[in-house]
Amino acid sequence: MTEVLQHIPEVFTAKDLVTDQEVRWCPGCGDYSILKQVQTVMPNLGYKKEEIVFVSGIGCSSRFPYYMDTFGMHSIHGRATAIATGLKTSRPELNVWIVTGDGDALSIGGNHFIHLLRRNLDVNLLLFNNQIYGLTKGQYSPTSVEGQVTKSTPFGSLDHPFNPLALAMGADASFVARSMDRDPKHLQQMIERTAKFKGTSLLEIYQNCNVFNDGAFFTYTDKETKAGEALFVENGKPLIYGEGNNKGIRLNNTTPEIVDLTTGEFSTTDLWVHDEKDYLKSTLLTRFFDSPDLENHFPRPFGVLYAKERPCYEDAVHAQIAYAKEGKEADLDSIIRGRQTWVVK
Amino acid sequence: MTEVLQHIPEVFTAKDLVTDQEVRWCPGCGDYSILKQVQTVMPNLGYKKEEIVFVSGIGCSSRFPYYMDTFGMHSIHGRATAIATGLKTSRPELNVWIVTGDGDALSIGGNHFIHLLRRNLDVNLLLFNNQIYGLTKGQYSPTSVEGQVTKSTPFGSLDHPFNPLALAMGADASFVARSMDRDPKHLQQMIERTAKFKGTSLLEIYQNCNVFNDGAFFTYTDKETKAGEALFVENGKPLIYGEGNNKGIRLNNTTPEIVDLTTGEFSTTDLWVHDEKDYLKSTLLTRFFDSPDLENHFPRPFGVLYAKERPCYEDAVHAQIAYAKEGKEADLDSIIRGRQTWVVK
Amino acid sequence: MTIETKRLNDVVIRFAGDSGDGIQLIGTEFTNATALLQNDLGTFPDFPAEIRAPAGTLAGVSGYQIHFGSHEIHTPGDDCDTLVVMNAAGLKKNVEFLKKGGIIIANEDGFDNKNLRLANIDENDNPLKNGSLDGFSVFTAPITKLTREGIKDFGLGTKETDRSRNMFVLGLISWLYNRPLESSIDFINKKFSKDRTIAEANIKALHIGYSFGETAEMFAERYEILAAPMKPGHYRGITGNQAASLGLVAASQKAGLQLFYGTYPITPASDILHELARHKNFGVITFQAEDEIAAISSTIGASYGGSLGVTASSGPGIDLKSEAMGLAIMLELPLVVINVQRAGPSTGMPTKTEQSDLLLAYFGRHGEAPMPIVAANSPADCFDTIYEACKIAVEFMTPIFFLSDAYLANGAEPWRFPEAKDLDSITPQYAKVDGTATQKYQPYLRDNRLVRQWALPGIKGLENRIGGLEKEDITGNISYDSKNHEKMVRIRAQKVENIAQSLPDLSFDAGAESGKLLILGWGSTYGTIKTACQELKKEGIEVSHAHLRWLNPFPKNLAKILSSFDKVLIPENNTGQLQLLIKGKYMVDAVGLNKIQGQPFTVSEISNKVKELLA
Amino acid sequence: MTIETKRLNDVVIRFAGDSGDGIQLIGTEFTNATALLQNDLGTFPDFPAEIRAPAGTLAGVSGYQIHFGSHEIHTPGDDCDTLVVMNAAGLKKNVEFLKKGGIIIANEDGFDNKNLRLANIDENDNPLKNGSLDGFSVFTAPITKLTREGIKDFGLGTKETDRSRNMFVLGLISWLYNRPLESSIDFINKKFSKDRTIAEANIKALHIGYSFGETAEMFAERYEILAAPMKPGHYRGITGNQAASLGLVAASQKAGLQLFYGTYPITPASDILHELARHKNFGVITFQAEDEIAAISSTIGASYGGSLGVTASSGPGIDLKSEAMGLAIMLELPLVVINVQRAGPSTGMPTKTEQSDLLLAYFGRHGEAPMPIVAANSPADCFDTIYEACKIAVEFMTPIFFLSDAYLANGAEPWRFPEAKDLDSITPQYAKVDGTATQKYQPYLRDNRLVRQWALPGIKGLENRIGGLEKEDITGNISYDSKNHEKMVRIRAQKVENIAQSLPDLSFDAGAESGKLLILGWGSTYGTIKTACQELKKEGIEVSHAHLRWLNPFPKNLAKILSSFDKVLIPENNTGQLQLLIKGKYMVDAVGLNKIQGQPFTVSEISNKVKELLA
Ligand SMILES: Cc1ncc(C[n+]2csc(CCOP(=O)(O)OP(=O)(O)O)c2C)c(N)n1
Ligand SMILES: Cc1ncc(C[n+]2csc(CCOP(=O)(O)OP(=O)(O)O)c2C)c(N)n1
Ligand code: SF4
Ligand code: SF4
Ligand SMILES: [Mg+2]
Ligand SMILES: [Mg+2]
Repeated sequence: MTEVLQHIPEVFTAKDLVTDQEVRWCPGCGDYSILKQVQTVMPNLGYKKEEIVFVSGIGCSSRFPYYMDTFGMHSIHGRATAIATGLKTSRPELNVWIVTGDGDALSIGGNHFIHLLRRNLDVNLLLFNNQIYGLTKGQYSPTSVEGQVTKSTPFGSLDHPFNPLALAMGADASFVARSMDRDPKHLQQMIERTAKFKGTSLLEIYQNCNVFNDGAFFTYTDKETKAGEALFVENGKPLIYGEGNNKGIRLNNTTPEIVDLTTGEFSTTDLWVHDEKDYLKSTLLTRFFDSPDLENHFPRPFGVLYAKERPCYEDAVHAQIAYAKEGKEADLDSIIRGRQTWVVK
Repeated sequence: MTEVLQHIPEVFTAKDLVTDQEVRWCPGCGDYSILKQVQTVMPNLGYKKEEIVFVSGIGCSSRFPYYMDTFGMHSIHGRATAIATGLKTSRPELNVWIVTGDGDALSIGGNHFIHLLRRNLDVNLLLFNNQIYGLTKGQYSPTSVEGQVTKSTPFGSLDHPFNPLALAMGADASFVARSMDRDPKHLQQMIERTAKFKGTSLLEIYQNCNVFNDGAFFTYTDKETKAGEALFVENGKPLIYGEGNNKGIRLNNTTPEIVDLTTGEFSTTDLWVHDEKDYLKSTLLTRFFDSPDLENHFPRPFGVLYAKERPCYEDAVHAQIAYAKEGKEADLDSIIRGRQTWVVK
Repeated sequence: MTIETKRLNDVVIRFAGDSGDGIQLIGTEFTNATALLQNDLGTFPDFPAEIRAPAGTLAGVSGYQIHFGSHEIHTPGDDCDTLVVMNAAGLKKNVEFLKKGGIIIANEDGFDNKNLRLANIDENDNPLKNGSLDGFSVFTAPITKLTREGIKDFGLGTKETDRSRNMFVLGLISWLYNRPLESSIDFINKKFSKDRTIAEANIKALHIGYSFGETAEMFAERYEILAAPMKPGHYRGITGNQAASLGLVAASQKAGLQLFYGTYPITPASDILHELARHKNFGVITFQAEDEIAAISSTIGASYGGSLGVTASSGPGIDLKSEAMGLAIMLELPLVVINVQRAGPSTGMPTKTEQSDLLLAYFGRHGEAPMPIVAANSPADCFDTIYEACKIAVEFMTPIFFLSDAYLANGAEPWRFPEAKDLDSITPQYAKVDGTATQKYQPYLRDNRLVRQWALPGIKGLENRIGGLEKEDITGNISYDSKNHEKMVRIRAQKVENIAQSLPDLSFDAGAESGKLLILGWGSTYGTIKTACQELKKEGIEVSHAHLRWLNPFPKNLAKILSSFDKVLIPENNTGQLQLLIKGKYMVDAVGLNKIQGQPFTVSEISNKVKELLA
Repeated sequence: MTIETKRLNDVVIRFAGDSGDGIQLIGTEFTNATALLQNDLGTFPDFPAEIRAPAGTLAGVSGYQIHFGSHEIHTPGDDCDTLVVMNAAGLKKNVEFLKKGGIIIANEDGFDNKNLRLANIDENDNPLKNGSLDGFSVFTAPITKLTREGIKDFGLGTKETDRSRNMFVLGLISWLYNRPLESSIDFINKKFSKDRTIAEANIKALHIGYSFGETAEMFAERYEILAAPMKPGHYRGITGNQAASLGLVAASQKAGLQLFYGTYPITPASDILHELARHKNFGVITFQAEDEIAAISSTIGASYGGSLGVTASSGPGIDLKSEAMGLAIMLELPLVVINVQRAGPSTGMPTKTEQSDLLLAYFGRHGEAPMPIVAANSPADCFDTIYEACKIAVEFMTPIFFLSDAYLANGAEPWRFPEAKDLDSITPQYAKVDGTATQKYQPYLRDNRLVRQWALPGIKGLENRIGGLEKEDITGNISYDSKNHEKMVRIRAQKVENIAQSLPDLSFDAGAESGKLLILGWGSTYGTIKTACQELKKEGIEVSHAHLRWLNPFPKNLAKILSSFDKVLIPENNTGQLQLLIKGKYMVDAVGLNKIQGQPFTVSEISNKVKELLA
């Protein structure tokens, strides 16, 4: 098992990650960009190609593993999180990635999603959020906005959508971040942060489904509106956004307020300084979830909203096993024998 | 269907709610008190007995419906929330209660739990939290404390437990409250608030399983420790607790602090005043979840932590149906006929 | 050159091209026009895999086959007479389905170097040029260019312009087979009602396609297919999923019940959700749940509350519903479980057809948990069969399985639709309060068919508790009594058996009531078996055909029928599931004909097997 | 009065009392002492419903039956010779199981007015006094009072004191049947190692119970049962769930694999989790998942990573695992699925036994999804059978079903345990990197048994992607090709069939290889059928008995065996599930004997049926 294939290079490049399978997303789909950025970042993370495993559920997004020349499993709908939990628990040395969609993770897979976050295994969770069921051709998802007209809601959807990052915080996530398919640089940075964080790192990626939900995130990705609607947060930096960085956010006790930085009334020193490790403020940030149609709405935050390490489940499992092994020799005959035996001659 | 059984009284009393089934909980189980308080409060809520439905999953707690002489369904493990969703959506006029346990609601039923909260149907959700699987004889549950020794964790449990109310807040709950089996008066008040709130009202009840997890909540329920460990919150009132109300909690920007009210340095006017409708502060309250063994730990809050109404799913469903009915006559022949027909003679 | 019009008895046309080419639309509209001409017909849309492949590749090919004629048609046809292809990939993937000497109509612009490459064809090996199609009549035209040229005045972008190509093709083929354009024009007007320019451009493309046939001097003959002698009545075209949807609305209306449809999207069942969601004016509640477990659970909740509860899925989703089906069996509430079968196991081939969930329907729940099972045998039959399923569910207070499959769900045929007033009545078995009763209500008291009653919440005096634990006979109280358990297991089984008493005997679709060979079918093999029997008869071979709508319970007279034949052949799109049941239950050594290819049987596969057995 | 010691060949004793009375403990400890005396034995714990009823009520009665003797014992016995009851409810519920003339030992303090009332007995109708027990030898004693009196010096509270009553009873009955107290004393010392006072008090109670027998002048005789002539070897007592747990640890050790046990608690499977969780020093990972779906999914993840993946549940939980089993079938990874069957459907009777999930194991997944199935036939046999299941799973790269039931899981018997070194080897089918390979790794390349290889993540050169979509032969790439699908469906089925080649022929447990009547059994009916055959033989009635460990595939020689008998009888605790398969697959008109009462067969039920069939 330690033999080595000669023709595979020791260090790999993004190109080595490309498989021989045709990529089967619709032309123009945001998934292409995500694939590209993952392939770009992956060689720099310090893992060997053969240590990397991508596990996905079912959905357009979940096709992802077929296009990564690592180990991979395209499993069943909603269960990638649970499968990855078993894999990582039993093989903690592997570098495990989960690729999932808004339906896969938050609808059918909602339970495993929150339990994964609670247990905090050291895996990376890429949530491709396109606010629609792509693969089944366009029904609304648990992240679709209220009133959205889809195949299954011809009169508009009635469900109040999840705020995925807020849900994750409620489930005691240790790392939550958000990025978008159409900002390759930011996405790369976020993928890297996601990979390097020890614990379950959730990266929500706004992904355009140009066939069934085109433009769902254009407000945040389009040149004209991006500056005023997307708030890029960085640890230790004040919350600034807007055309020419003309706006900031300050905290009035527990109430966030948008302030104008051009009038002279407020300067950057008055602003809320992002602290990735402050659970409460991060929760507040995840709650910036206004519809951009609302008057005086808050911008949508992108970046690492929360990151605070805590013990990982698989480490505790193996520590307990190590402890048990120290305490008691693993003698198979002895447990087969048990407490009381007798001999028949 | 409108005939009336003569011997059933128009107005009912707690006694009318008792069924002919033997109550089969262990002697001393906290479930008895909860049953008692529910039966006590129920006649005052303004519902007819026959309009009330109790739906439960599986677990000791889920035996509840057998002991309430209303309509009831003892269903399958984890699905009471989903069953109630269908019932309430189709019959909005019914008064629907869900009875569930920490395993039933948060382990196998976690997904339906968060989706119910998100959709916000007008149902009442009583979560009997005993931090153990009672019915299956004592395995740890998703609310068991770390390190807990149970049948399935002889060396101590490794899972980081859920904070049920924080999870609910993350899922956009509109009402979260906490009470305990051993404070009948408070429990009655909370049941009443739960019942009267329009929307999914989650009441977590700390319930002692004296067989498999005896004393899990004694810190909060025992005379000696209760005052110093349980923080009873009321809307519009400052956060005060402790022997002789000697302690309070104030907010220093977003950071809560415990203050001593006996030194003269702080008075009740300095304290955090509970506002049920303030999402952020309520979130913060649900995060008072320290182990009582921790030094300088915060007390555990009881009462209505958050309550803010928002539209209910079933109302939206029926509004949409009403709207569709207005727009278009329901002519069965016309839809059978469809767009294009022809006649063969 | 004069163009002759040749009269044909029947024709099979297959359209193929990229998923982006609008092939399904050509197919559907050609079908509509054909239906209006009163031909009998059958269709078979053959989708690509569930996700879109890059345009032009083999994986992206979408197909649609229609079989129509001046006599009864029961299948979409085996091989086709005419193959219409939009690109090289479409040709490559479908030419195997073309009869010897058949017609190929090809968009020559779809065979440029790029398209050849995408179809994995060497640039120097263009099939339109390399002689490989010599056995066929090949007609090529630069359809893309002709369309661009023809509608350039509308000023549409290239993307929009090229989207109209399919209308050119529809026009051309309508000309070739003498179909009028009216219904297609109507359709275009409706579809693009918000953009007149696009509507007009499409209509123009339709017309130039039509004229192209007339003027291009390519075709020496046109074809005409007379109306089929069909039973008098009002007709429409319908797919299986549409028919099932309408059947549900109809049943709920006739039963006076609110329809609650709890589901989670999955191919090929989702279209029922899409259809029902449009009928909110009938008070229909469509609930898209968080998963299949919530879908069926919410539906059980609604059934408990007095709705007609219906839940639907396919393969993987049906697995997930099994635990809750067990609950419904214990609760004895009406519940219709729709399984639009697809090729398994696991994710399998989601868009392909298969009949491999029969034994799952029978046995896919722990414990002794029998459920009635019905299966539809044609797209239009989905209406009748699901209507019957609803009636039995409501009148026998039972969950019931309705089996369809991808082939029925997406296939279309003419439907002689009924009038609402002529539909069977459906009578809910409501519990009533007895004004003089001194006893409390007994939820598990039964009538002589063993059916208990529906006690709706809200009715005073009916308060009761039910659940999934074994219950005492009559009272419904929890019981761990050994003898009671056996009694209840037998009662639940007998209740399902009793349904057979209310069903008509199984009758023959072809052949005599006894003889050498019986073909026993179920589900979507119906049309193919029927056609095979007709063709065999023409050849002088007489076989009998009986087709099961009821799989559980089996018809009362099935044993007698089975014993009246020397041999029994059971064709199934699985490895022999009905066959096992027939052998096991009737000790009849039935022979299986099994095809597990995600494709329906062809007529010749059936008739060849018959000949082999009779040889 | 001298007390005579009478020698008996075998005895059946039943203990009954409230769940709080420690009945299971009396039973287990009496069993241990009996095992050490080298009697052969069988036990049957009969728990109350899953939840605790108020003390003293009928619903709260807990029972434990032990059958032991100086000859081979294969069942816990039908009716009992001696009934020991702690209270009125215990008597009322169990007196029907006492043989005519049998012994009753009753705690008279458990028949006071309160206890009578709780047992729904009229206060004036105390069965100990109303003559209703006249046909039995009744011995009563105020056990509660005697215990209180006897250990009052230890200063325990009433609750603690009364808890020692069971030790009094154990002492008394040990005296009556001449069992030494050593093992019980050992047990007490261990159990209460942290509280010497309680330990001493219990030991005292044990002794006074023993002495009470000696001195009370109640009993005219004591009984002695000699050691049974058993195969030489080392023995211990074991329950089915313990044996299964040890079998798993053993298999993982012999295979050199980490054991990953992913599960969710459920009666009666949970004890395997409890047992395995204690063996972390073997590197065993027990993962208590959030639900059964996560349980099996996480296990598949672990199997993928190279662990011996095992998941377990019962009825409702097995339903929930079905979708993921389909995935495991597609992935062709080793996976053991344990189903400790209980009485269904739905929640049913969770603590009661049944064999009603055989067809679920066969067909409970959508699509064509065959899985091998084995069933254990006795508590100790759970070890061998699950060991074999692990071996086949690993060596054939397949998910496999292991069927047990509540009766086996909780029942105990002596086990002649093996030495680790003598256990069969288990050889994982690892994929290796071929140093000279220029081709990439082909995940669905197979050996001649059709088995693919296990490609562990972490090994350079084996990178590959697998999933639930239909896969191309050899490469494992996604494929929608029709012919490929049929091929793969048949390969997956053939791989399961091929297992039969590596299995020994089915042999006979009794009788000749041909004849008038074969009893074909499976699972937990083994001991009862075997005993019935022995008893029939004594009566001069010769029948043959063959017992299936392998349900899928069936043994190679099964067809031949079946055809060698005039009649085949299949006794099952279900409505005839194996019977259907045997009829359907072999066209043998087997007769069923079916009992669906949550209780195992009695010997006489089997032998009466045999006599009926031979009459
Ligand atoms: C058990 C099960 N239920 C339903 C489906 C059908 N299905 C496949 S993907 C999908 C949802 C896809 O949405 P999402 O997860 O958002 O992924 P996307 O396609 O948008 O990337 C559904 C419902 C399935 N494959 N399995
Ligand atoms: C599908 C399924 N899985 C498992 C079980 C077994 N089971 C019954 S109740 C229960 C957990 C009970 O714990 P909780 O919900 O906390 O209720 P409690 O008994 O503590 O009130 C489990 C695992 C079941 N009945 N069904
Ligand atoms: S349907 Fe949407 S998400 Fe799926 S591949 Fe196409 S564009 Fe992407
Ligand atoms: S096991 Fe625990 S929760 Fe269950 S009835 Fe007994 S005390 Fe109550
Ligand atoms: Mg999506
Ligand atoms: Mg609990």
